[in-house]
Amino acid sequence: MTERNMALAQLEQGEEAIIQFSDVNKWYGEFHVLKNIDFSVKKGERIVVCGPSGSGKSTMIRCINRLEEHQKGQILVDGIEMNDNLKNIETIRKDVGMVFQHFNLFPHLTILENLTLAPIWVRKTPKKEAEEMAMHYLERVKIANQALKYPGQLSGGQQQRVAIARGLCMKPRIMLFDEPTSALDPEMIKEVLDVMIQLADEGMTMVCVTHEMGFAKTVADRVVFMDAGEIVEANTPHEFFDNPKHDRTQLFLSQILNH
Amino acid sequence: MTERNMALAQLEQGEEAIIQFSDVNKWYGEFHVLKNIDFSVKKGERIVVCGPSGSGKSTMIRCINRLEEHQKGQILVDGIEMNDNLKNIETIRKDVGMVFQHFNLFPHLTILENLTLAPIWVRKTPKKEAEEMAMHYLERVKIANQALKYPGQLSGGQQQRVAIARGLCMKPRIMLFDEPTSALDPEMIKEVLDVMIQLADEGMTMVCVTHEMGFAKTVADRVVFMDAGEIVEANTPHEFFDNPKHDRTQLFLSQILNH
Amino acid sequence: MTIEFKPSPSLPPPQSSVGAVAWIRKNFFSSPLNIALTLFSLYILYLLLPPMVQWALIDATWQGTSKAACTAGGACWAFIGVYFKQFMYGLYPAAETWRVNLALILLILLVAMYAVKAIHKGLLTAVILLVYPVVAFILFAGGMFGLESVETTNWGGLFLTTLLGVVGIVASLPLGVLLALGRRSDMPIVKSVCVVFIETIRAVPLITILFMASVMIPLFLPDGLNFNKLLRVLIGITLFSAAYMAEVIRGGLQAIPKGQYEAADAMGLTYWQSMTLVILPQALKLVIPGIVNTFIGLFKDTTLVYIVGMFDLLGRIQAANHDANWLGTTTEGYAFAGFVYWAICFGMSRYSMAVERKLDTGHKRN
Amino acid sequence: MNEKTTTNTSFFNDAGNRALLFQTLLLIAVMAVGYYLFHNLQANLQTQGISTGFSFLNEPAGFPILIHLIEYTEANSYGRAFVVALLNTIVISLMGIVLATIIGVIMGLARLSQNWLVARLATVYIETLRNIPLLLQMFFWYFAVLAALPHPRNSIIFGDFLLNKRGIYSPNPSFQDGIGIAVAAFFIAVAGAIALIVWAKKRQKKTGVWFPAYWTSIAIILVGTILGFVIAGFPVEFELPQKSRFNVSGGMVLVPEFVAVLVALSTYTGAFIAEIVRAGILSVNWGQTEAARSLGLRDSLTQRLIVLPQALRVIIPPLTSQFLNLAKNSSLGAAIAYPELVAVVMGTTLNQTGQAIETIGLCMLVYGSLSLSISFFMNWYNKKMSLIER
Amino acid sequence: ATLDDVKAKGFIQCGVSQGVPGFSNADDAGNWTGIDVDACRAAAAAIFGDAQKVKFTPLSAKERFTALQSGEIDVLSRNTTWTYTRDTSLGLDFTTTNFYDGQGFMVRKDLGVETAMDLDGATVCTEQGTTTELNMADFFRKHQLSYVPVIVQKADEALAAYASGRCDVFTTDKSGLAAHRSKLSDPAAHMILPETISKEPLGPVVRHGDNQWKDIVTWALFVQINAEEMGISSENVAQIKAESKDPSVRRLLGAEGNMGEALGLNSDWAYNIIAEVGNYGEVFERNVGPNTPVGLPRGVNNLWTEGGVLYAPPVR
Ligand SMILES: Nc1ncnc2c1ncn2[C@@H]1O[C@H](COP(=O)(O)OP(=O)(O)OP(=O)(O)O)[C@@H](O)[C@H]1O
Ligand SMILES: Nc1ncnc2c1ncn2[C@@H]1O[C@H](COP(=O)(O)OP(=O)(O)OP(=O)(O)O)[C@@H](O)[C@H]1O
Ligand SMILES: [Mg+2]
Ligand SMILES: [Mg+2]
Repeated sequence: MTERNMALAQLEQGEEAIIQFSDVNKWYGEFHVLKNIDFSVKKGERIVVCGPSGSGKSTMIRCINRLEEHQKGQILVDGIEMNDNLKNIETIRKDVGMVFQHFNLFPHLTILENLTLAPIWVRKTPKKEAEEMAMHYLERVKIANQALKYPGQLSGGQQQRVAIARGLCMKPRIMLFDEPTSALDPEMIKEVLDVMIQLADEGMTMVCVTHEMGFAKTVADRVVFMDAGEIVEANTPHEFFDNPKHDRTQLFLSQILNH
Repeated sequence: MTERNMALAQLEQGEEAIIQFSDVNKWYGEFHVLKNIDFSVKKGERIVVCGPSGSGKSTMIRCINRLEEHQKGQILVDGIEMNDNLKNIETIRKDVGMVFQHFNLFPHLTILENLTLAPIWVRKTPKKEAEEMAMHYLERVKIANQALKYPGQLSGGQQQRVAIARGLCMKPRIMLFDEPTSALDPEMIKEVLDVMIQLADEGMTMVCVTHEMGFAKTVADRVVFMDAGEIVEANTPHEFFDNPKHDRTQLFLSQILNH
Repeated sequence: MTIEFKPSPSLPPPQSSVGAVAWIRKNFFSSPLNIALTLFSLYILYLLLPPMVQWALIDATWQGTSKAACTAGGACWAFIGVYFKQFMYGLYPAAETWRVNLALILLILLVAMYAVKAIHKGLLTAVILLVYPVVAFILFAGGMFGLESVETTNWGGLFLTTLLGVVGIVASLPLGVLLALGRRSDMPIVKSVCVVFIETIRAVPLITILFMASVMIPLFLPDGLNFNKLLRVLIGITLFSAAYMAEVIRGGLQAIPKGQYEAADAMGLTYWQSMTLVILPQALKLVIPGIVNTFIGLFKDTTLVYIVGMFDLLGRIQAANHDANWLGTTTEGYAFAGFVYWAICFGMSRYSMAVERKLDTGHKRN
Repeated sequence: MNEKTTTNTSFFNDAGNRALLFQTLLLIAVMAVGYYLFHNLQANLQTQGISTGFSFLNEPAGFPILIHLIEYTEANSYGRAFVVALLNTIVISLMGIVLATIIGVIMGLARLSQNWLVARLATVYIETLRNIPLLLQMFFWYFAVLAALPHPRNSIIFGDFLLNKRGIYSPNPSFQDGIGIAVAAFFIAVAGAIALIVWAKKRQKKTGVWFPAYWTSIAIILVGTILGFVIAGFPVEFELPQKSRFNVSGGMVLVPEFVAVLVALSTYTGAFIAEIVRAGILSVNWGQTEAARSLGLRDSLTQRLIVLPQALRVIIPPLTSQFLNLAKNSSLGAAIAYPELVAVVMGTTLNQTGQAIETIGLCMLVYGSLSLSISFFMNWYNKKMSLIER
Repeated sequence: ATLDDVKAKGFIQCGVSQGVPGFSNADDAGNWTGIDVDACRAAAAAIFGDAQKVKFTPLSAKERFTALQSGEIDVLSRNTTWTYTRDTSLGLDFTTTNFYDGQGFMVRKDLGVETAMDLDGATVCTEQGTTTELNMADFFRKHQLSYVPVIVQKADEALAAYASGRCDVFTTDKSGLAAHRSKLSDPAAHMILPETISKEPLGPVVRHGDNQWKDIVTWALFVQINAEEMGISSENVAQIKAESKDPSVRRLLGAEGNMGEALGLNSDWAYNIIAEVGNYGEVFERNVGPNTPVGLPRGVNNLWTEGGVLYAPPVR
């Protein structure tokens, strides 16, 4: 837990933000999905984002590695601004790993090839080295024995662990998770959360959209609650769960915790 | 409840059966699906058929309006024998309404047209009259405001209610239901069962394959339990649930009620 | 006081509902209409089959050097025998046909090597697509390495048909991929260039494209530059099938879930990297049946080159039909050609159906 | 922190600029190639002294055309020859479409037949015709089958019809005075029939009673027309085909070129349509049939009211593209002397005038607009017919 | 210039028909023979001293002019009629005539037709894309005869249609009729009607604008005609060259002066033509003469001294 404490300490010292949203707005056609998002994440911080369906959670974190473009305001990741500049986008995507709800593994490649693809082609790592690193991460997600299988041969939980390992293989400074467990059967959720907790313990900067409140309580440094494209409340888990400020948050918590 | 009591009274008096299976056997190729079915339904009676999957429930009730042919034995519906005689089949189908698991509404016709199709083409009802009747039944299933929409625009529960109304529009003497709620989301099951209970209360002769044991207890006059193509046990709900005779029945009930 | 439930034994179905008799009754005599249909079909068979067998087999003549040898009144297969070499190779010099055969055997061997695990698939593909065509061309055309030169006007028969079909489909694949990607691009000019090309080609019959290739292309080339008619026709055929190929591939691209594109993007792959490493391998595999079907269509369409004066299999048969020694053997010629085309196309369509089924199960597993 | 952001924003790294640059390059390349080709063309045309333009369309054609729906002689212009050829293409396409659809529907249904033999025969038909090149089939019909018919001298005779290798000859009606009465009778009968149908529909709506209006109206039209002819005293004379020195003269004739193209096109396309029809019918859920049956609808009504309307939605789009293929494939008629667009314009006209660009361009334009209008129809139809869903 | 190209290539690319016996026809082994073929061979003999240095491109009637215009072939020698329009507006030059022909009709003997005037109501087959199509139309219009035109893509198929009885009449140049008749199963059952309905001077064609090339092809033919007139044949040419005292003969055979120079050729160019290909009479007899399956009489294609119209300018 030392790493975690260090991170918290840095947070308190107001260390420089690794992700910085300033007054970000985004529209889908006429529809205003993100409204004046002002928000920053410090290095080593673990953020959990929650909120009702359609509130813009996915959109927000997809803006961080520019899978979506915002139309107003500024997003800085690691000091680099998100704009049309392809070099910037490339640099940032190398540094930001992402895990999707539906895993999005490449079905035509083996697990090992899934993991080594980006290191080899983007980071230009020698193949051998990339494979060694991949095996290392596969071991960390406890799935090294499946390296030569294809994604279709694995269970959902295993696939999601592979997806996390794939993200880690690029040695990112930030990991984004978009509801990583919501497409999984209940028995498999735990194995994925365990991997994520382990990752959190190692001090990785994480932004995670999830409804797993247990996870939020255990690992989050801050919980961000969104509704209708706005950040309604952002607070430590302790404050957030026990003493929510907004009635909207209270309502949401009552629904989700009673479920 | 007067009608219902009358029906029960008739049952006790041994009134003539409206559906009569005598030693009915059916094979799919080499596979013996229905074995020596001997069974009768009296006018106004409500029968619930249950049993494990593949036991021949659907096959049996589909024999009643000859969607399936039996190969041995005799089926009399309303005194008419089921055989290759097309006239007989036509007469019986006019008098027997059927509701399917997957609704089977006609997607290219509006709700109203779905309902008036058979009255106009089979019963030769004037269009206006048919439409009035259709609206009447749509009101009974509480869906009159959707009359001009297409089936694809309705929820599952609404579609199934339309299907019931469609069956009723032919003013049948018997209604058959084949797992009418098993393709529905839990919230919608109730709205369909409510309609069916209302129908039962009005004294319609009903044969209903379902696993909704609550429904069986409330409305059934008799519960028929089938396994491996045979009728294992047929009894009043009271006897059936509280005092099942066969070990097979007990096993089945223990599985289904614990769920 | 529970009763033990013992399922009664399954009985065999009544004789009337199973077995050959029941099958025949159900399929042939289940209703008056059915009986009528059965009788009608039998009558048609009676009209067609016996005379056909009589003509094609019983009364057929298999040996001979001219129509005069065919006295039995049936098919004169001797005609096919005499012209067989021409039907296969056109006017390719008889002493040199081993070169065509060798190229074919080479190709079959190369393709068969895909089954060998130890060989690197990418390397093999590169050999087949880059090295093999050069070798095959040298073999066919000669004029090098002591091989006697054979002019393209002498290439013909099934050899030419196959050449046109295979080159057309292989060359149209990369072009089709580019066009498909272009059509899905969000750059308006790229997109419209591709759309206009694809839709124009698909709107006109192949024969107009071939006429363009054989008559109009020379007019568009600068003075002194001109190329071989075979090459021009190949260009025409390739452009034509590329437009159809593009649509097939576009279907495959559309079938790849959006998540695959996003995952590739999120990993920092560039556009071309994500296309070649992630999207296209999946999309192409998905559309193999579509590609095979395009190939079947193209293979049948190669017959049109006869109209612009090249002698493919159909052309050679048509020419042989005019031989004074063999007048009256047109039906035999067409029957032979029909059988060859049918066997190849039917075989391929069965293959594509098998692939489709295999891909299907692959998807379910995922 | 802000300084950092402004670094390395070179022009070429901007996604928007890159797209713009790439597209500009492409546009320039396309235009350059276009210009290059055009330039060569002009140079070539000039050195070879070939004139350009469409003025040749007004010059006398000088060549005969075997089949012409409108008046045409050798003295007419190339322009008129073009119209004649266009009409020939349209006629063969339309007739081919009608026949192919009929064949396709019959064969598609036959392949679904419960009768094993019928289904097998249909399968053999479909798999054979689909897998043999159309041109080969045309040659087969023209050079093998129709050429094997007897010489005009030994024509096969059915009543007033003659069949030989020069074609199928039938009596040619010519109308005399008094035909007006017969025509009027026909129209009156048609009007009556329509009125009957309207009345029957109204009555059905009101009382639910059906009247066999369609059969009755056919009868009315037939009887009415015949009556008209009787009253007018049969004002038609038939010019009968007669054997003359070389040929059969008089009467109407379908020449073998036409018959071969039509038969080959429609049987070939029919095989494809059969598969489409089969797939369309199979695509309608069996539950629909069961639901209709359990409502008491007869099988014929079930097909007509439930299965066919739904199958049609699935069938129409691929069917239109088959129609389109058929229209394009009619160009193969050029290979067996059927004077359609390609044969007359890209064949004879091109050769007599040497105007390759103009003639080939004209042909491509015609086929292009044909395709375009068919696919417009298809899109419109799809939009109209798509099932409404949530 | 074409000559330089040809010399660089080492052969002449010659456009011929897809098979008209006696004019240009390939046997099973791909060896070409015929009058039109020999016109190209003569040019090759003149340039290379080797008549075999020719490659042949078979062309349909429709493709022939574009093939020449585009430079795909160097000479078009494919029984092509010399007409005003073709000479002036297609960018082509006709060299000279190597066969004087005229369009005629072929019918089955058992029809009992004696002259073309009897053809009222007949069905006529011909090949698409030729002057034949137009002449036929003109003839029937002029004489107000009715007819049914069947215009087929290729000559072979038009013949097949005629042979199968689709038509009563087959029309093309008379030489072509004779050639095609030889391809029928029973040539004797068909006859060529006496009428000649058009003038069809046939000869090799070259691209417009290259006079040197045109001269070579033209004079290669003139040499053959002059040789016949002078009695020089492939058999006696060597002997005559050695022995002749006639200055015009000596000039022609290159024994005296260098007549080839003006054409950019060697002095023995004419000698080579005659030695390798023969004089016009030999070419005629070998390919289409009475002793060949085509069996044409010399007729108008005889020397002017023998009552024909062959009158070649002198080599002087
Ligand atoms: N590509 C798009 N075009 C138009 N609207 C979109 C698009 N993607 C998302 N939206 C809309 O934007 C809103 C926010 O979407 P988003 O996916 O960010 O929500 P979310 O909070 O992640 O919801 P969930 O919990 O369901 O994933 C939704 O109303 C959605 O319908
Ligand atoms: N058309 C058919 N051909 C062959 N076998 C069939 C056919 N229809 C049903 N069967 C078989 O007959 C048996 C009885 O089927 P049936 O549908 O009547 O069962 P069920 O009791 O309704 O089961 P469920 O609860 O799953 O609907 C099953 O084993 C089934 O596989
Ligand atoms: Mg989301
Ligand atoms: Mg069931």
